[in-house]
Amino acid sequence: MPVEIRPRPFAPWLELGQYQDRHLPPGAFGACAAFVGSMRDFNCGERVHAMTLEHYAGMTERQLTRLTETALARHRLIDVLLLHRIGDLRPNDPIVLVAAWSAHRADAFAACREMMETLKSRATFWKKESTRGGERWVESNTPAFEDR
Amino acid sequence: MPVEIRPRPFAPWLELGQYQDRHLPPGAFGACAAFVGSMRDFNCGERVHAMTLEHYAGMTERQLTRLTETALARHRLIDVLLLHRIGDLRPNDPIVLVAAWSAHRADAFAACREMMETLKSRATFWKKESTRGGERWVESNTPAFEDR
Amino acid sequence: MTVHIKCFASLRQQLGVDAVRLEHRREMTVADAWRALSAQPPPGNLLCARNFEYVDFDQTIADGDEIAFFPPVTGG
Amino acid sequence: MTVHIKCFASLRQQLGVDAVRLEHRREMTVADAWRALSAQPPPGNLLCARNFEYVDFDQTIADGDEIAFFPPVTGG
Repeated sequence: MPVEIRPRPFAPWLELGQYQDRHLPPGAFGACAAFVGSMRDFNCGERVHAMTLEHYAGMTERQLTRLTETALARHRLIDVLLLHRIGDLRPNDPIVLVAAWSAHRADAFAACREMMETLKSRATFWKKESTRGGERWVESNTPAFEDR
Repeated sequence: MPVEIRPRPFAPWLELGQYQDRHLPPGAFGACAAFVGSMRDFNCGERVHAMTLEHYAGMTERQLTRLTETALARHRLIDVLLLHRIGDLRPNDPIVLVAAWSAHRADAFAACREMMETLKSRATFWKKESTRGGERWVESNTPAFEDR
Repeated sequence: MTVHIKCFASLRQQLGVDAVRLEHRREMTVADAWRALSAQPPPGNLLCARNFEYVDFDQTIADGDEIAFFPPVTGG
Repeated sequence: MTVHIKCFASLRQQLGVDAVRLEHRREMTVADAWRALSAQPPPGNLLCARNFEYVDFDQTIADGDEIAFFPPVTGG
């Protein structure tokens, strides 16, 4: 159940495939649910051309590790993977990868979704966006079930 | 919104990444939820060493296309991707890839999950497993929310 | 009229029927097509499609239709 | 006793405080630590952690603790 904070750009789908090939027992998992969050070039009505992701080193790792442990305790999972970017990002850069492997799909889906919601509400990351009008801190994340 | 039926093994995470790089507008999507179903080497208490996936050519394509169209109509999606294997499989071989891209995560998560459930209950595929005791048709898929 | 009938998966193996062409004089339903195929009553979980769309057993068949019978699907 | 205080994101910029060491004679709560940091009442959405765990403002602080103040998180 690796949890990593990445200071450099990463290729989430490539890493997911590689991790699965190297670390998951072949034939044991029937399901993998995965989510990748990426930087959009538009937010709150404005063009965004860069972003900085700050975090609370020491606390973030604990929160992320705990939320993967909770997922493993609550669902019948074979493994999970969680990568999160920090530092200076450009539009289209991946921000987060969350993946869960299980025998059957219900566990993987539920765990992936729950990990993302807990990460969004608890993990100590903060986004600062660069727009034409200057820099601004993102005030809050979109809620889980009405984020349109 | 490509929908493809694949007679040969494929690498779902690699294809997902390549499709995203080539076809999704950079910076437009903030979320991608994906699911991969793979062949397990164990089912209903028995070792499974091979599987054949039969389908109803002509009807399957319609069902898959319709379920992606329904997802695009019901949720605010940027794109979807659906690949499904047929033919002779070995344990660990990918069976299905479903992915949905959206601006915000709720749409991608819901669409990915719904597409998988509709596929499982409506798409005209049938699994035949090879075990020590011979060949057997899988009688039914696991239900959506209690498949332990 | 001519009706094309297909069977899939375990049903195909049980009936020993892959695809068959049925000639019929009068209007018929999907249930009639089943009776032409097998003397047994249809299994409780039997599904059927008319021209690649799921239908009920009381659906009327038209000339040239493709009717398919199959067990519950197990893809994904 | 010694308390290490950290601030993050918009709060760090508003207060102009990144990390600060506080010396205090008596037992204190997280709310006391905030008052030592700023004359303003805490923002309604302010979050705080003690030794890397979320805590309420009435939590008592022990010698050597790390206390952090920050706005709502926006990762993922």
